[in-house]
Amino acid sequence: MVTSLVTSDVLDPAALESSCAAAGAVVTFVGRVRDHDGGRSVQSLEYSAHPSAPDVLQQIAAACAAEEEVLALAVAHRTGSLVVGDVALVAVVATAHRAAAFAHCARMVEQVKHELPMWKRQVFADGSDEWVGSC
Amino acid sequence: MVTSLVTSDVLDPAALESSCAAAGAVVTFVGRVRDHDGGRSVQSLEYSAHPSAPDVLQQIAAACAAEEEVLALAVAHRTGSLVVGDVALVAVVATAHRAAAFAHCARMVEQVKHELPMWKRQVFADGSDEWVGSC
Amino acid sequence: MTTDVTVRLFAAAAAAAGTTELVLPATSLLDLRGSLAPSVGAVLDRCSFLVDGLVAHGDVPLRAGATVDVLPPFAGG
Amino acid sequence: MTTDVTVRLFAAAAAAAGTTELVLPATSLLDLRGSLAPSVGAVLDRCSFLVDGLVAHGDVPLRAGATVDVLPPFAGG
Repeated sequence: MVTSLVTSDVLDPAALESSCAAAGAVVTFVGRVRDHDGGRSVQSLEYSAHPSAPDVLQQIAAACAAEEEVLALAVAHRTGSLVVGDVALVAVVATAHRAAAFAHCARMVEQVKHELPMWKRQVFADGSDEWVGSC
Repeated sequence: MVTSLVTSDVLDPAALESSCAAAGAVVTFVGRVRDHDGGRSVQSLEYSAHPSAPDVLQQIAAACAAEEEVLALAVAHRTGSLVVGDVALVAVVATAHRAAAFAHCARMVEQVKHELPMWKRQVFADGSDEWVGSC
Repeated sequence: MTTDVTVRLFAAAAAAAGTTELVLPATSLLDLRGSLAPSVGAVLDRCSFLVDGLVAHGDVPLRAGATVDVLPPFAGG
Repeated sequence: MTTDVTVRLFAAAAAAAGTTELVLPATSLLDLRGSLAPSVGAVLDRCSFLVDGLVAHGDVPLRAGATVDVLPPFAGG
């Protein structure tokens, strides 16, 4: 089972984890909107995706799924307006043994961070905002 | 929030994950009963715990919680009779940033494997059984 | 003969330019970057570019009617 | 004067001995291990020991009435 999803709907980590359940070791990463960044208080944020984002995420998922140890995986990224505590990214990797699950899940999250054409605008408590990484 | 639990009740990964939700990065490990071990087909298994297991698990949890980056964690180990697919171990670590969450969760799982006084008896499809690691 | 290309701007690049799409004359990516610099500003130097959906490394010629995407640094997760 | 200690056996050690508890005379852990060897068998060499709840490293003297736990290799997770 391989799932990749770019969606403005609320992400459900438990459902994604369950989609990878038939295996020995399942490692799940959940990234939630933090209430601070670089010492500033974050109020809300907005993710916007390039039209190619679903394809890129699917390629990342397919590359991970092609690894010998990987039995199932799911990766999903939220878009649109999020508030503190909302789930932005979920990545799940199932393998027979635990070390591979940790390693592949961490690697897939890194790939999403670096390769997925997705942008994040943070709105701070003082009303100012910034596109993360762009200034 | 720090939770440690040795229980014969069914484990709920989603509930344990939610108990650590107020943070940037949450990594969850779920260990399920595999249908095979060393090439043999596993039918069921039984975990039995030494009476000190809850205390040992609490100490493992407390040591992890004392790490600077760790914001919340939960660790739970099932005991009693389990069948293939049942959740045996759940470990959740929340931190502000992802690398620490992966590292601490993986380390806590290793500690549980090596330090928790818990034993596993596997029953194979051919009716034979073995205490894992004892023969 | 027109040499216009369609430029799609995203995120910080769109915010800086005040628009998500422009049509500009350009025969190379370097040429186009020169035209974009005044409106897009500092973030342009941190952007990567897609020409007709493919990543462009360095300068490349642009055909008339090409679509160029201007991508600020990714910040998913 | 009695030198009996209480021995609690777990998992593979209990399965081999056919019981979870024994009372045996012993004045040291090494002494006790000699008494247990015939009934517990090969797994005894892979076991660790708690004496009154504390991990015993190597040989230790045993007080009368002590409780000794015989712990096969852990296999949680």
